[in-house]
Amino acid sequence: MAQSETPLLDELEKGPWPSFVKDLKMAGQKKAMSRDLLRQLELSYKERIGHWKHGGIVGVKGYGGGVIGRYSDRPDLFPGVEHCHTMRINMPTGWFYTTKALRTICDIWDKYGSGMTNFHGSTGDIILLGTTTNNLQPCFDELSEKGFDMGGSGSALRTPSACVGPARCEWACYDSLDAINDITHTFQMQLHRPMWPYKFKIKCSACPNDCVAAIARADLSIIGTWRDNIQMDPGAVKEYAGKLDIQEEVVELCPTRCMSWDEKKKELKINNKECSRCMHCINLMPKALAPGKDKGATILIGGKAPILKGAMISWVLIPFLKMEKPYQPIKDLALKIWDWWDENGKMRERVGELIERVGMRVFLKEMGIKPIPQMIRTPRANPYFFWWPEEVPQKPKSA
Amino acid sequence: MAQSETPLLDELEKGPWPSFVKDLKMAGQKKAMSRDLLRQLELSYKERIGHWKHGGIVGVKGYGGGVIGRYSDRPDLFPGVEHCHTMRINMPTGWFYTTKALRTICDIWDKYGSGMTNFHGSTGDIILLGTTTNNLQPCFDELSEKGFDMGGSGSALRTPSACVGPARCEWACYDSLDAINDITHTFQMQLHRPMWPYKFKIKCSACPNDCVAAIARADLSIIGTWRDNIQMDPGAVKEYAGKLDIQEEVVELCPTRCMSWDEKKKELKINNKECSRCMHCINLMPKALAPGKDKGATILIGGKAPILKGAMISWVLIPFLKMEKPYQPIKDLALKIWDWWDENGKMRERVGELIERVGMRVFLKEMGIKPIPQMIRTPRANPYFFWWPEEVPQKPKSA
Amino acid sequence: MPTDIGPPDYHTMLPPIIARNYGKWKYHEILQPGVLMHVAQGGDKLYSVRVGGARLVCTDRIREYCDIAEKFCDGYLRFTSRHNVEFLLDKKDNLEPLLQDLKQRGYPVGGTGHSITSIVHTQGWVHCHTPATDASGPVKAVMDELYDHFIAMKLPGKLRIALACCLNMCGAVHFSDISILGIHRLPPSLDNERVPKICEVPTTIAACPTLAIRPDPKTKGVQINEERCMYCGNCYTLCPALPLMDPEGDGISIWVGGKVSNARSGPAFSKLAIPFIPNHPPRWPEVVDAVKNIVECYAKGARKHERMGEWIGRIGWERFFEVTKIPFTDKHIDDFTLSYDTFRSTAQFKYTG
Amino acid sequence: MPTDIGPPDYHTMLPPIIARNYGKWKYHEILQPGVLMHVAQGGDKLYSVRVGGARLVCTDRIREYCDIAEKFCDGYLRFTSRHNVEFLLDKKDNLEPLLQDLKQRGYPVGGTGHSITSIVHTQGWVHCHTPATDASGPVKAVMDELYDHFIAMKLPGKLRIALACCLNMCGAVHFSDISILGIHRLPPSLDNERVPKICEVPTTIAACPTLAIRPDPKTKGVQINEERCMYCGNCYTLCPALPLMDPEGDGISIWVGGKVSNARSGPAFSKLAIPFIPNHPPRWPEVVDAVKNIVECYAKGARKHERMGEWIGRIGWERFFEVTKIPFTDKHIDDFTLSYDTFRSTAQFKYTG
Ligand code: SRM
Ligand code: SRM
Ligand code: SRM
Ligand code: SRM
Ligand code: SF4
Ligand code: SF4
Ligand code: SF4
Ligand code: SF4
Ligand code: SF4
Ligand code: SF4
Ligand code: SF4
Ligand code: SF4
Repeated sequence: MAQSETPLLDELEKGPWPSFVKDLKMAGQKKAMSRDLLRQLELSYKERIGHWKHGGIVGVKGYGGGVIGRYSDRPDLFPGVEHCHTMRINMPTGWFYTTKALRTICDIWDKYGSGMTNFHGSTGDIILLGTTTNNLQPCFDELSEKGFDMGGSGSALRTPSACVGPARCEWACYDSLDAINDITHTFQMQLHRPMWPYKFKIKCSACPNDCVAAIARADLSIIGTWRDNIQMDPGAVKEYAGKLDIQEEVVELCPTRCMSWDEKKKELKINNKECSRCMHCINLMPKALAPGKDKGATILIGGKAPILKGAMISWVLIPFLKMEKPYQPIKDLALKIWDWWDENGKMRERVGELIERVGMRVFLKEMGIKPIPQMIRTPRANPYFFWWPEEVPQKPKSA
Repeated sequence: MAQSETPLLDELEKGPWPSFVKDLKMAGQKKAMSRDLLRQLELSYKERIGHWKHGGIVGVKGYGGGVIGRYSDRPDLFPGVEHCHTMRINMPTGWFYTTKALRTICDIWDKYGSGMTNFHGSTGDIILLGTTTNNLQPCFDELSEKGFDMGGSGSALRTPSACVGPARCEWACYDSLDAINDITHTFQMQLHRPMWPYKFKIKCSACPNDCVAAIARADLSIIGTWRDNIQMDPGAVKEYAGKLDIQEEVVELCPTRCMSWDEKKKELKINNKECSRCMHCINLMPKALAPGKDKGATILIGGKAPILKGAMISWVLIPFLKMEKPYQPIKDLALKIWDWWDENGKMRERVGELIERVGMRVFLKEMGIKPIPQMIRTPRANPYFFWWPEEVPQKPKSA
Repeated sequence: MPTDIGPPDYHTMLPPIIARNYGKWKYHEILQPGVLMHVAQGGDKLYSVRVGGARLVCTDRIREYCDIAEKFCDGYLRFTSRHNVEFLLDKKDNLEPLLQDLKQRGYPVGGTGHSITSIVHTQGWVHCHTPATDASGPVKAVMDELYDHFIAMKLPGKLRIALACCLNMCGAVHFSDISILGIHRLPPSLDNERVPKICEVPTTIAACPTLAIRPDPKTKGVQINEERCMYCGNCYTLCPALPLMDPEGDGISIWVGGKVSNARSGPAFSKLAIPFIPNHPPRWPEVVDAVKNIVECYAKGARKHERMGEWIGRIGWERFFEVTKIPFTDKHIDDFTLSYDTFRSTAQFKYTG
Repeated sequence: MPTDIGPPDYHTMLPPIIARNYGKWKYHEILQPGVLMHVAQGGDKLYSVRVGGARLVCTDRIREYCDIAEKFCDGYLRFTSRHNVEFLLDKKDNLEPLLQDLKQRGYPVGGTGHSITSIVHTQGWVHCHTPATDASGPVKAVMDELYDHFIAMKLPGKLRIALACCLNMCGAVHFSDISILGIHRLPPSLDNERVPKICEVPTTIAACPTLAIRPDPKTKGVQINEERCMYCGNCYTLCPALPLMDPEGDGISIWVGGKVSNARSGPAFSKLAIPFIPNHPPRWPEVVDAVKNIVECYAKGARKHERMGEWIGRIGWERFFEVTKIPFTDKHIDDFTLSYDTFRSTAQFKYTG
């Protein structure tokens, strides 16, 4: 047998976990680009360094984003990946597919691209990984004809994403799929034509478990919650009593300690006024407990990765907002935020960083939102705070 | 009866709490300065504004500090307080006095000053409040003759202070009084001749209750602690069981939850390995529990008020240090810190701020102290960290 | 005159019972509010009687303390780290007579255990050049109102109050269960005729934490960007030509939930509760009411041994603002460097309102 | 061609049982690792089978998923927010045959409940221009080792691992129980012939968080103060003439204790555990060992339902470093803006070591 060209990567075919090397080889059977992708990767494994040049700007007609341009720095060795751009295709909300839709994508991609993909990218897009500049437009045209459109890239709205929500989850406090689908369609302009200081991400999780990790990585996070009492089925609680140690596993792990358990009567009590809706008790007893009936979402702002001023986690802006079609309040809020950010943000400044720079008080005033304690973990400890001119007496100007 | 000159302040003679107005009036019987001090204060009460000019530099021979110069901005109205300087006199460590010593101070102060004092200033000094520039030197000379010396002011070591410690407290883990007295005598030069970027404070509390509030307001805090097991008298525990709800008041409030209480046997167990020596259980049962036998102190660094970069609370530098005469390790550490701070600190930059500016890693390296997890509440969350050149391979310099 | 003799040797100031039992105390009990009994390993018993004072005292007051100490304590006494006086007795028989004597003279005995002890405070209009309020006056007014909490021990835990008359925070009030802090609300008024004469311009500029000060080439003085100024007064410390005291601008802010001890929870900064209360001398009624209200809510809501901040930690800040009925404003939301650490980064909160 | 048609309507992708019971689910059970049963209010039962995948997959792999879905699921399937595949069954009878089929094809079924699910990750050497390590390779190596934790649910709580190949942190790995993060350790190598030609100098300068970059008047390029550089690569994002990849300089850091959900404790950042492990392709053995060690210590030490960070919160970081035997270094101590908030401001700590 001929010696393998990729002895290092071959090592990654071993072991029980599915191997991307196998997939690269499979694609390489059909596509020179994937073959060279594999060979270039082998070189990276050998030299312990990447071999891609800094991206260039490529795209398709009418769109400002959606394509990540990529070129090999060794086209001499790997001509197949001289160009190797990725296309970000907006996934169907919730990542549900018919096999028909999937096969359509595969066929188009086999025709124009490397045959390699990411299902999915970590923003949520279908990532079609590797094609040439020439193929971008025809590939997109065909995808478009079959009902698929570009996702986001650049200083634009990024492809919004949602947890599986009401499609398969009993805890959904609003329709995360419909909300994201609606928002995405409403803001196609913002998604496809970069126009802002930097990127902007929206993610919807339909309950505080936050299965789409919105709080950690969305500029605007919409996290389902409720306002009234946890719904309880006392009979079902009793059933769980056999399987769980309700005192130890539920009551004592409740962060607000607002529950009590009567072991004799097998009765659970919740002081709902003190509950912070963390989901823990519901998570453990889905048959017995459920979110309340007055449902909606908490709106949080500012999440982002470390570039530039350090990572930020989203924080509460609106404790409770009803989330009902056509989602006008949240859309209005988004538009208002974008206007303000667009006007005041520096280049490459995420909205959270801008708020941090100018102060929440300025942001809240601009948004017309009243400050409330639910926005904070704790009030300020430092005495360096500002007064608005209209709040203080005017000093006669000194000569 | 003649109408009072101080109708507003007279209101503060009412009520059960001791009134400073009464004392000002008492002093005013003897001293014009105190009379005018009271009258000027009345004007401040009326106008709701202070009437002191920005201080000037006054002092006594051989000393760079210890006196706060103060002048009235209305000497026309209040000639008695045209000059009204305070002298900071180093209190006896622990604020213990014989009446003889106190009477001596009073007599001297009646002779040269306003007769008003602060017993004590919030750094701990005896504050002799109000004298003229001319009187400073003779007053100090007489005090000096009777065994009293100046405290600190300006960019110098400030008067160190200590909790009552072994003089009257069963929990003292080292001799806070002796340590402060010794340190103060050793560093007279640093105390009396301002020479640094800014002020520097040392405070000694002999246990984690921190009765001198060191952690909040000393650049160098020395807080007593122990290394071995809490001493327990099981019989005395049983006695407390009648008076306290040991489960609820002690065990459940232990921050590390390292205690357990057997209600039937009236037996208390402590998993000392997990104890963080918070003092709570000992505080509640002084007869039954006591700090361990292997005693010393935790050394903390960096505490300060908000000016300039925001307030800082001291943090752990050395988890455990034996505190024994002549306290050489802590003195060496102080000298090393001062050298480094003096060389690197900007004007009006406290040592905590300097460390924050250049990074703990630089400070620890300069001090020759090994980093350990006891120094931190949590490791860093941001990936913005530095490597020392010797830790990383050297890149060939590019042309 | 020799210099640098340092403080007198404290050993010369110790009562014999303390000198004898130095480092040999076994335990203590609080016999009644203000009265501690420390028992030595050898069995000696020391009685300490804590007396509240004004701190701003005259020599005759101190002489009166001496009279008392000579009568009952063989001429020894001490002051505490919070400026109370402690009379130290080695004979139990002297205790009652001492207490009687103190009562007659009108001195409050208390401040021990779960009580409110003296308010650590500063100079105010009595002696400082930057105060935004007086110190001794508000303290007297507040302590008159809280008197019953000094002479009794009926709170869930210790409650420490401190006052500082400006942001310099002498006394480090920022770690108190309740801190009363004088604040300015107007930028310095600028006197560019005097600035170049009496101030060092570069140091003045460097003094500003928010970089609000720039040189003014015209006058060789400075310009202040008033929008960036948060009235800290640090420039004034370095440059007398930038005063910022103002009768309408100045007043008091209230901060809560700080603590120093390591008992149970670690030390913590006080947090903003009330951004501003105007100065209403001589008795600052709104300040007194505000403090009292917070004390009462705490007394009612906290569990045994819970300090103010521990209570708030348990119920949450949103509930604190609800039960105290203190309005929440944009001032409460931090906007200082990396302030966003104080924002609520979780979907967990309680509804209030 | 019309533009802006947006994503296809997801309703067209929903299996009928889901369309029917949309928003009407009542509860769920985990029948076995990787198999969820959701019960609708009306009684319908949906079985979801979760299959781990490489994420970097070829079209034929996707077609194989389709084959399976057509065989057992009427041609419907979905992907999860962590890139697993889920086969959605409305007939329980199909469950066993599907599981058999998957087993034969070698697909791992699991990732539910108290297990380790797929590692969220990024591009690495496969497609990005700034990686400090590969993504898919280390992920494959780690998952091979942790395979048993994917197919079983034997941990105290969910354990989420994520990998990002540079500080840009695509995937937001900084909120994971364990994050594997590629880091550079050398400043950019500077090519001032190209800088003025291909980069916008002012934006490049503004890109540096530590202000390490200044203009270089001589070359019209830039100067880098190497002492201030912490290798974030942000300048390189804006200026290709400042590459900082280096075989010896680059490698992997490990961070622990982050979480996203609001369950019990709020969301939290991951914290630095291991500052650097060199890149040793193809199987990064030291990284694998490091992750495994942390997983094992957690499995052993944590109580039921405790996530990694909750466990560490209970035992303390000093104990974490002791039980994991991970050396503590100056890198662990924060020195970024207002870092001192992470210092230990209490005399409370445990001795270790
Ligand atoms: C006399 C004094 C030390 C001194 O050198 O002067 C002192 C003396 C004692 N303190 Fe203290 N503390 C003194 C200031 C402090 C301070 C500092 C301060 O308030 O500025 C603190 C930190 C306060 C804080 O956390 O904000 C302090 C926190 C404690 C604690 C911890 C209480 C807690 O639960 O947080 C204890 C333990 C206890 O009381 O159970 C304690 C316990 C004690 C004991 C019981 C120690 C002993 O065994 O003798 C003493 C009597 C306490 C009492 O009054 O009930 N001492 N104690 C100070 C009296 C001040 C006063 O006049 O009121
Ligand atoms: C007298 C005293 C207040 C009192 O009534 O007790 C006091 C009074 C002044 N302090 Fe203070 N400080 C006093 C204890 C403190 C403390 C508490 C302590 O030492 O434990 C602090 C907080 C701890 C700290 O140092 O961080 C304190 C933090 C300040 C600051 C802010 C320092 C900072 O780094 O944030 C300033 C501003 C400055 O240094 O320019 C300051 C400045 C001042 C000045 C000198 C005003 C000035 O700007 O120049 C005040 C003179 C008042 C006067 O006319 O008499 N004083 N000052 C205290 C000293 C008495 C004594 O020696 O016993
Ligand atoms: C399918 C998926 C949503 C989707 O839209 O794709 C999902 C589905 C469910 N999640 Fe989730 N979660 C999903 C990602 C997440 C994420 C996001 C992530 O990991 O990136 C989180 C936040 C993780 C974190 O905190 O770091 C998440 C935190 C939870 C929690 C909270 C667990 C905790 O104790 O912290 C629950 C509650 C539980 O499991 O008890 C939960 C519960 C559930 C339930 C039980 C909801 C339900 O009733 O159907 C679902 C099955 C859970 C299971 O696997 O055992 N889901 N879940 C995601 C599956 C990812 C995967 O393939 O492994
Ligand atoms: C493809 C993808 C990683 C993946 O393998 O899944 C990706 C890839 C890149 N990201 Fe990302 N990011 C991807 C999701 C994310 C996420 C996660 C998310 O969106 O939920 C984050 C963290 C969340 C956030 O935005 O804060 C993320 C934070 C970044 C950042 C740092 C942004 C910041 O404010 O800190 C950069 C740097 C930049 O913007 O210059 C970045 C930049 C990049 C670039 C464009 C490189 C660059 O510097 O120009 C990468 C192109 C790689 C390539 O050649 O294909 N990428 N990036 C993800 C997009 C796929 C998709 O559309 O579905
Ligand atoms: S975030 Fe809540 S509603 Fe959405 S899938 Fe997760 S558990 Fe269900
Ligand atoms: S949801 Fe969380 S806070 Fe509310 S009762 Fe349940 S466990 Fe407690
Ligand atoms: S700090 Fe400790 S040793 Fe010192 S007086 Fe207070 S309780 Fe006693
Ligand atoms: S000292 Fe504190 S941590 Fe230690 S056992 Fe007692 S209560 Fe617990
Ligand atoms: S707090 Fe401010 S005003 Fe009050 S004494 Fe200190 S420096 Fe002066
Ligand atoms: S008061 Fe403070 S913030 Fe305002 S100008 Fe002066 S130094 Fe700057
Ligand atoms: S983490 Fe960095 S190297 Fe990896 S894909 Fe994202 S930008 Fe590229
Ligand atoms: S790598 Fe980061 S820190 Fe270093 S010079 Fe570039 S931008 Fe600045």
